[in-house]
Amino acid sequence: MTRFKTLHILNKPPEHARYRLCLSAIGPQDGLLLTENGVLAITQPLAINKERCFALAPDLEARGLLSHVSSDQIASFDDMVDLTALAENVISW
Amino acid sequence: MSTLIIIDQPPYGSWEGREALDMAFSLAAFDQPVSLLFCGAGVNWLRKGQDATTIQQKSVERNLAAAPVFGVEALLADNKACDHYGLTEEDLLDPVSITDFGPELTSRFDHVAFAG
Amino acid sequence: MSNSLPEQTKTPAPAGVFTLVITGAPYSSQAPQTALHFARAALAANKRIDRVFLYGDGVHLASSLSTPPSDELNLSEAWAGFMAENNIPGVACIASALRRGLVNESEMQRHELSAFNLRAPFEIAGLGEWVDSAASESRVLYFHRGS
Amino acid sequence: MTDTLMPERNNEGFLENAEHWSPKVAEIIARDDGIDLLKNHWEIISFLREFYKQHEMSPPSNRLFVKAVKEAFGEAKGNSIYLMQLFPGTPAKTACRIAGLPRPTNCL
Repeated sequence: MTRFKTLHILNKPPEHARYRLCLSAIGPQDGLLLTENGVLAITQPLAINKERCFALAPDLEARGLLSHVSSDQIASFDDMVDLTALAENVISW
Repeated sequence: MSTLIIIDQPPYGSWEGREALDMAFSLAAFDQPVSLLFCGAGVNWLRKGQDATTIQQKSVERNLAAAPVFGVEALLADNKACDHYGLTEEDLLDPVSITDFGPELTSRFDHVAFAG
Repeated sequence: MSNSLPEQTKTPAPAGVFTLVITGAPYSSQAPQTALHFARAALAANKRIDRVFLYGDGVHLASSLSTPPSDELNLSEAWAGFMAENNIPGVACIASALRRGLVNESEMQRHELSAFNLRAPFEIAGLGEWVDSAASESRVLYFHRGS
Repeated sequence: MTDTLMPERNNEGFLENAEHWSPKVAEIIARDDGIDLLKNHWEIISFLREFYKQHEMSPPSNRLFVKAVKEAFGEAKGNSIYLMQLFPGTPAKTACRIAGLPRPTNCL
């Protein structure tokens, strides 16, 4: 499981001011986990490497977006527990 | 353990910033190092000359002035947001320092949190 | 999920204890649901949850009076049940709660109010409980509203 | 001075309306706690009232009350033992009550 310096958990849609704030705080060793309406960002080009960006499966599924994402970017709640436990720090935006 | 509390909501329109201030004050009460960062529309907390009497609220300017007394270590304002809202150093409350928001700043803290 | 990053020099032990802070209200945000799914997964992974802290609008989750239609999930009930089953303390911040009309029996008496509405096992306490978690080894995770 | 002069107070003895405060009212409230107000008490009461005026809030906890007093008067007075002797019980709460300030939120 990936071990990030800071894991950013983002639950805001791309129009939200805090969405932009979050993206501007992501460092080179950080990871991004999209949850809730944050998963809508998956439909848009993201300025973060795909290897460091995940989206929560139930939220993708609810919004009809599961097929838009490659399988190694899809995170379950179990993955979310691992990601948050392993990261040095976590910021919830 | 050092904490950064971020206020990105403007004052008066919601209680979120006040509740963020309470978080900072509680950490300070227990001698935990804490700083406050204002960014986005939150920088409007920092403008001098507020008077909230007619909207029947307490002045966040006056509330915030208690932060150094209680031991909040630093009041920081994001450079870009200040520019965006036309705030220069002279417009800001005295103990505020302007800084650049980004991973270098947030990674200086063990714990970064919003109130809502 | 099989991604990996270049190895880092500092590799702290993974967090084993979580504190969940919920600031998004039920039915106006997804926060309490996301937090509950996370909490179940955390226990299943042998992690411990030392406490759930409700802050700001999140205190509405502790209402004993919320009554959604019978075909919708009752979030307060689901959370209360989960905490009781797993012996997880739940605390609503007193300042947030009193402002928003959530009181227990002793606050009802203290403020001479006509009723109380705090759902067991939630309790009312100060931000000191949150400071306590933040200053401990516990990993504090926040669940905010999404809009 | 009789009790009829006493403005309305809540069940914990705090004034319902802060504008009804006067030094005489403070003396009556203090007497309920068995306190005779002396110079040292008045120093803290004036400080608290000034703090409230300046910040539109009382220190939101006992610890922060002690910190604020320490900032203003130094270690000798800014410690919980000194303040406890002047204002028994929870010093911040007792002092706010006598100073005619709102009941603290118990936030911490």
